[in-house]
Amino acid sequence: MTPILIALTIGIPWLGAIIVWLMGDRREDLTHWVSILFSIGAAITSVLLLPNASQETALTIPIGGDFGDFTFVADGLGIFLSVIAAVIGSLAVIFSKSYMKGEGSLGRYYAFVLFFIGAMVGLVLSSNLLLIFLFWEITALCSYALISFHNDDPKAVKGGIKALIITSIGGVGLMVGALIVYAYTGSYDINNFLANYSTIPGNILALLAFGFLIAAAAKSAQFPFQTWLPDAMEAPSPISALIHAATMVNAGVYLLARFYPAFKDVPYWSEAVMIVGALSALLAAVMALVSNDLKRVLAYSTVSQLGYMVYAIGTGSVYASQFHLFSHSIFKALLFLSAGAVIHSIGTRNMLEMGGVGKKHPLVKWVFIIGALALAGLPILNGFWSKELILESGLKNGPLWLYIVMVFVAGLTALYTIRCVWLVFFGEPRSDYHAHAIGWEMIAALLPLAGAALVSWLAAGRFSVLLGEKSLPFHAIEPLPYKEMMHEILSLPTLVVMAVITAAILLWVFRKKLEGLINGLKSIRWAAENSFGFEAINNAIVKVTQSTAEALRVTQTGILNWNVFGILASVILLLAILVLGA
Amino acid sequence: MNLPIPLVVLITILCLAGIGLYCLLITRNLIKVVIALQLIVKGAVLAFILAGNMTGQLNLAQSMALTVIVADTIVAVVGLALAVQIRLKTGSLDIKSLSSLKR
Amino acid sequence: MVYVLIGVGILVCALLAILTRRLLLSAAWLALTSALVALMTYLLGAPHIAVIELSVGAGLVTVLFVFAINIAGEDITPLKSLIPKPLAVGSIVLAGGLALFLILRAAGVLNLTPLTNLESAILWEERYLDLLLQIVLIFSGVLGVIGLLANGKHTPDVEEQS
Amino acid sequence: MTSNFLFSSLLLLPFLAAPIVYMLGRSTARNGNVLGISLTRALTVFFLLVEGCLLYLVVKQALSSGGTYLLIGDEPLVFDGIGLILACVVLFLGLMVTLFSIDYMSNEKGEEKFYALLLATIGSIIGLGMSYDLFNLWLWFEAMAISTYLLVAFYNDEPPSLEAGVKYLVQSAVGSALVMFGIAMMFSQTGSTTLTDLWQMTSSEAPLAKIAGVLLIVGFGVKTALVPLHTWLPDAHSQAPSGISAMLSGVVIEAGLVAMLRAISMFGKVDFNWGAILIGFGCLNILVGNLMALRQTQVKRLLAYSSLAHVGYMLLGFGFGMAFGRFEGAAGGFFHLLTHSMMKGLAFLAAGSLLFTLHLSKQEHVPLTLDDLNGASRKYPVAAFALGLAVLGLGGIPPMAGFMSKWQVLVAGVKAENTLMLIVVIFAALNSILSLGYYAPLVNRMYRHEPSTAVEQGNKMPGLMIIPLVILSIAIVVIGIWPSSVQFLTEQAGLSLLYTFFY
Repeated sequence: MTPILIALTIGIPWLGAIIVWLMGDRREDLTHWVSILFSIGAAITSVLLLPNASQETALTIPIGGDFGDFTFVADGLGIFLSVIAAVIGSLAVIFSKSYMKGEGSLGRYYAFVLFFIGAMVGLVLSSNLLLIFLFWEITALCSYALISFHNDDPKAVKGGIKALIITSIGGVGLMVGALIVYAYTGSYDINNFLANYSTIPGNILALLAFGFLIAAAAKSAQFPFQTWLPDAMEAPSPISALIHAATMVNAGVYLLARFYPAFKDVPYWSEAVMIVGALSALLAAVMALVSNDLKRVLAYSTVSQLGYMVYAIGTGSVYASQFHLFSHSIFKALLFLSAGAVIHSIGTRNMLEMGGVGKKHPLVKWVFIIGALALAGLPILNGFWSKELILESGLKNGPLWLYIVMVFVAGLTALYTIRCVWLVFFGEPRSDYHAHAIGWEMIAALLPLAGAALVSWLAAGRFSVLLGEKSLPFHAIEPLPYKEMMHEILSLPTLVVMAVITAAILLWVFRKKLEGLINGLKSIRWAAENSFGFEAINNAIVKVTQSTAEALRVTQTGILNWNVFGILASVILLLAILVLGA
Repeated sequence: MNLPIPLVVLITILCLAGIGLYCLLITRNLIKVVIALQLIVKGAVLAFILAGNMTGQLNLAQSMALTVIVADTIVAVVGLALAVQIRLKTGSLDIKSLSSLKR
Repeated sequence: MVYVLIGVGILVCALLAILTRRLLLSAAWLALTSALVALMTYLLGAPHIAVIELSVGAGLVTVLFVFAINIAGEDITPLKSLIPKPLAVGSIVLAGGLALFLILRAAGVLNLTPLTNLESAILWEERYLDLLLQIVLIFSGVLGVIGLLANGKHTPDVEEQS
Repeated sequence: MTSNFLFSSLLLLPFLAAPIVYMLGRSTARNGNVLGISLTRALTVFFLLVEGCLLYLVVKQALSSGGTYLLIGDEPLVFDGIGLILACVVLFLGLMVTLFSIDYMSNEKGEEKFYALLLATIGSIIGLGMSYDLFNLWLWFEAMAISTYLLVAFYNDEPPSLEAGVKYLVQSAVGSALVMFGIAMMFSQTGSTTLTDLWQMTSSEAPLAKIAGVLLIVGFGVKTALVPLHTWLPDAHSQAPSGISAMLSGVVIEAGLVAMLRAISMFGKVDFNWGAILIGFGCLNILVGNLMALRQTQVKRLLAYSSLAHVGYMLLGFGFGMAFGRFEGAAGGFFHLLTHSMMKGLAFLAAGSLLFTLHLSKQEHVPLTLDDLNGASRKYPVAAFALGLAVLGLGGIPPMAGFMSKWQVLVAGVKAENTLMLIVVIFAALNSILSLGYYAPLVNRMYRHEPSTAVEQGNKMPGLMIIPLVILSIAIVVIGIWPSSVQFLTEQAGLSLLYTFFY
């Protein structure tokens, strides 16, 4: 049963992708409906996989040669992520029906969305590193194609290529890691590697560990690769919700979680992971605070929240990181989709031109607030529980100063969230926008997510069983019923965090009286608006490469004599090697 | 001055090839280019005969040298035809005027 | 000694062939080089090649050059070379020197087999495949020349000559 | 006896077919006989199919009775893995190119010469893969070169085309002269030119063999487009008719590489690290090829530069094979040779089909620029899709074949368990990403909404032109998701190559 379900969960969306691509734009309504049908099909099969979770290899396709066996394992971690991908994917597709109405190239749009869903499911269900890398690259390709979907806009094209290249650079880390695993253990299989990692020499294992960290950082937009995610916001909003908030960016965290047991003893690795996570969380939160673009605020907050997850893995709590990933996927998809609804209705992404949208779209206002409160980590929403779990673990297993940073970031999160909600939904309109109606498909996608953001934390116990017993054989994850979780969380440190969050909210409320203080932080504001110089570094690298390429073109003189000289020069070179070498 | 014969031939071959290559480097006339190629090939013919002589396989060397002559005569013919055609189309045999393809 | 003389002769002719400004003279010097090379191959014990080199290298190829030069015309305007001459000379000398050094270091003193058994062997002995392939070469070459000169105003009988 | 017959007919058929095709076309073209010229085209396709059947029979024969050896005079021809993979690649691509060229070349003068020379090129490449005698190898190589000179300079009214032809001819000729010197050097040492003799007679201390090896690498390297020798390639590839660009990039430079490998393989006993030289050139090729392609504005020139980079990947694979005895490397090199020939062939054919519909069919001889591609997908969905598929495959994006072959090459590098090679692997992988910097925008352009003026005014694409594009696209994806489907080819070839080094 499991193998069939796995094949279906990957195959249905891919088949849908081919069909939708071939259908093209001939019949718009049909294209919408076919895509919805296929995405829901994938969602159903992925949910059906849930009861079948097991650590055993479910499906093996022998490829032979240096490609190993393509193996799939439907374990708890994989199934949980594939359910997120397929279910949120189908909600995003449903949302798109209204959002993309009347756009051209719908076939291409839906084909890549469905292709992405299948690839994401494949990525998390596969246990062959080559296959993981393959799906990893396909998700990057889809992300690129969808970011630059409006490819008459140079900004979209640039953002897409930036995302593709940065995530692919991270991919090199994964690729080298996969190759090392194969070269030293003779197989691409993850569980085989986790059982035998101690046979790999220490320095090679370190290379592997840090290679995977680079891969994860690039894919999950962590420090120092975070710059691509904000620029990826040129994508249509459902894509931002699906790929750049709920699924693909989690792949990095997933990778670290999978391989944590092998790497935890590598010197400085855990510390590096924690620092990467904390730095990303901090920098992105500050940038979110000063940005005026609604989607960019959400993108920075995604980077920041992913930083929490990475930090959690560094502290050794894989469970907390995955639980936060679960919560985050829900509330961030909710936030992005409702932001998409607002943007679609108003026609701008600039929050300074909004204001008072809540009066026009009360429903969107309320679901956005639910998502925002979950993001801010207020009880009893799902974000509260998972963030507290991470902070508990950080206090217990990590250095104190990083814990303090993370608590501070929690405060910042509350601050930028409330600022965002305020600017968009409250006050008076700051420009004479015209609010268009919102389609029922959008509502249909938003409501389930809002509901889930309220109650998904109740599944914590089940979730811990799923991760602990039915997956991750080399991880130590104890079942954690939610009563126990409550007990663990409702303790003194949590009150500290709550105090910080309350202070942040008060800071916002009394912002007029604190202008002196805010002015004092102008230099930080300036640095944050310039993304702390990372954008400049990126541009410099691009510029150097391009000018080198341009300079090199001079060597193609087009003159025959110089061409012959090239031949002579290489003869001399090789003869000189002979003289010197022998 | 009593140089061994093979050495003399060897130096002749090397110089012949060198002169040919030198011409390829500095000439700007397409027909001169073909002449230079011919010079290099003459060196190769000599090299084959010398090699055959040194190993006592002269017959083999002769057949190979003959093949070389035939092959490179054909190359020369095609090269000349190209040069003629270029002259007819562009009115020049200068290599510098023949560098529209670059970068 | 004879070899030295011929060798020097070859090199002088070759140099003249590339240094002469007039193309026709160049071709003539090339023919003379070819003749001297033929003489050397004869001395080295390859009479067949000597004959063929003389007829093809000094004869046929020269005729072709004359034809081509007739059509293309003499461009005798002195042109400055595109590569700095010292660089050209330097790299040629360097390459030749390296090659000579390596060859001499590798082979030590070169030996000749005494030229005793100059049998009148059949050419192509045991190399039929090469012979067959030459037909292919000629075929391709002829097609090439026809193709290149297809629209030319003066279509000389170049292809028949080959 | 029958095996010899089959084997020799496999080698002879293209050369018998070429004059027939030429004569037929020649006798009918003068009168403007449409039937005759279509017969010429059909005959070319027919001969290629027959050649394919012969190849199949020879393989069957070789598997059952071991008839893999043919001695003509004292020149051996060996039908081994390398010959097989090269023959398969050249026949497959040749057939695609012929199908493609039927419409592409239909307005050109001298169509019959095109087909005859194409057949001759294919024949010489098949022979080149099987030749086991150094001098004979050179002769096949020369035959291949001479047949392609005219094909490069086919548009003999266009000065740029002639210019490309001259550069190609002169550089090839210099390279081939170097090869001759190398052969003479080896001949002077051993008195024989068969590869087996040379292999057995050279000892580990053979300094002259090293010089000969260097000359052979550089000489054959001109055709293979190793980096300082590559300058003819972008010109020739961009000026030749697109079918020929596909052949040049898809098999001719690979044939040069195979000739080089054959030649080096006889130095297996020489105590010199040939693999390191190949790796060095490989890195240089990858870097220069990618950087040069980055700022190009003409599609065919861009693709030509990317061929440099891909030769680099093959060289890396073979280098890993020779330097570290990594069998995967040699097999991976051949795998990349195979996939590159398909992907680059497809890329050139797809670009050519667009060039044809946008410019050539209107009698405009202008290059296809990147700007011309804007919005091409609307009007020419298949060609745009095929071009996108091909270049993304070249960039190493799964599930296209290029991903798998690059992967196998890099596997060998890591398996060498050598820090320097690990750096080379990372370098190659990073360069693969650099290549996305020019492939990805190219694909993007085709899916824009605003079409370029060229696309708006473009003609309809002939139906026959689409067939090879579709076949090649399918092949690329199938190999990409099922790489073991060609393993029997690549592994045999890898074994054949490394045999002289490690056994």
